[in-house]
Amino acid sequence: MTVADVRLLTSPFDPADELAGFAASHPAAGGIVSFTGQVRCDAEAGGVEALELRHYDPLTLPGMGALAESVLGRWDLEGLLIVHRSGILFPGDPIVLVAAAARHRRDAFAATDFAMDHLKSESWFWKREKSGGSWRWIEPRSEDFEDIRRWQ
Amino acid sequence: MTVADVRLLTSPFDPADELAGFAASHPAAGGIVSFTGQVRCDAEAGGVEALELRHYDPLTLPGMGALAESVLGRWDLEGLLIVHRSGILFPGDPIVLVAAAARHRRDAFAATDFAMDHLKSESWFWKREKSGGSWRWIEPRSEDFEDIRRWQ
Amino acid sequence: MALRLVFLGRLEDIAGCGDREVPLADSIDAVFDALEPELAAALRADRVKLAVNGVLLRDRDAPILRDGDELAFLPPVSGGAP
Amino acid sequence: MALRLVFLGRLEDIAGCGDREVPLADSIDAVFDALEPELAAALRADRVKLAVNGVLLRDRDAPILRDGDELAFLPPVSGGAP
Repeated sequence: MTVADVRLLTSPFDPADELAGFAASHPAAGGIVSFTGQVRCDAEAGGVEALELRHYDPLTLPGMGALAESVLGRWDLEGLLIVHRSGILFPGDPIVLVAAAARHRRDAFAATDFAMDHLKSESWFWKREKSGGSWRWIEPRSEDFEDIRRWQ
Repeated sequence: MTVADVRLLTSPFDPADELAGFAASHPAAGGIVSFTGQVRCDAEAGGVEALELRHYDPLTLPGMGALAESVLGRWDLEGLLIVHRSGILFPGDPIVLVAAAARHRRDAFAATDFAMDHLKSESWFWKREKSGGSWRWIEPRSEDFEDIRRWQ
Repeated sequence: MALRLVFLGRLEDIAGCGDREVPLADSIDAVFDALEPELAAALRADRVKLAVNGVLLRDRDAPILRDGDELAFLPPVSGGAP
Repeated sequence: MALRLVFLGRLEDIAGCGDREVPLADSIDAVFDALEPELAAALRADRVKLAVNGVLLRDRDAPILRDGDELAFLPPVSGGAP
């Protein structure tokens, strides 16, 4: 039975290290799909100086675990990794890493895509951004709801 | 203008290292999707002892370059990486790495998925497997043609 | 005899703090009535969900409140990933 | 005055080698006629494509052959990735 590795981290992590370990743990998987989300650093992003993700302990990690279970129930995977940051992040910092290992690559693609859509729109994180020295809370985007509607 | 990094390698490579470098090169991308294909090592794979990929110099790398151009023309990407092995590979060895960096994750997912489907079914590689001490050539699978039909 | 209120996301700015102790009240409406009107209105908003001791309630009707309960007010999530 | 034939994939097993020099011939059919019948039949198969000097031909009709040309016979690809 495939067991997911689901972690909520309050300090920086290295997606390359995590992926190397994940690939090594799943030698029977022919394919591994990953998504890495990182804090953008560019002028167009409106000069975001920092980003803060807040979570609520009693709900956030359990919710990520429930999402992982639903992904494992839906696709035939050899392994599933979900790592998400909380706390203050700076441009270039990794925010999230999802990776799915499967015998067949279609399963790995769909599982990663589904997990990201649901992490983004349904997991218990609140985000605020700092620019020009002041913080402001980010409201949900309508695209996020459209993204998950694809799976319903 | 986004330029793709396309390489045909005849010796082993480390997908984690490649991905770390790729992510660092594209700080304006919010999301990076990757696919890593590796030689399976498990009993169910029929005890494959080794795998050999042959290519044809005048066509294989130019064909991968043309595929990369078509991917860049189709999605809005910050970066695209395609690395493919040729030669003899052993269980656990990475075969292929495709990674797409984009501002919006839907673009990165679709570009990686499309590139893999086309690499698999249209790029100039011939594969043979060694099991029980003898080599046999692998014929194309009908699923590969179904995979690319999705994009037409 | 107290309740702990937890304010997530932008509710923290309205409350002026991430959490606060308030006296035990009979009902959630009694809790709201004892707060500043602006904060009470923000907490009553349709899109704000309530979790009691880490259990998400499906709607707002009448959780039974006990001494030491933690009431978390959860505005719509804004996600982390790009 | 010679041509170089390159046999990819399983065609190598049938040819017994990855490449071979043959005398320059007028046409692709004349090249085939000078080969062992089993190999000629395998090369003539519909799904085998031909590239002359690294340029893939759309069909088999009459490439003009010159001294030193490289003719590569390409069976259907079997891909690398899982």
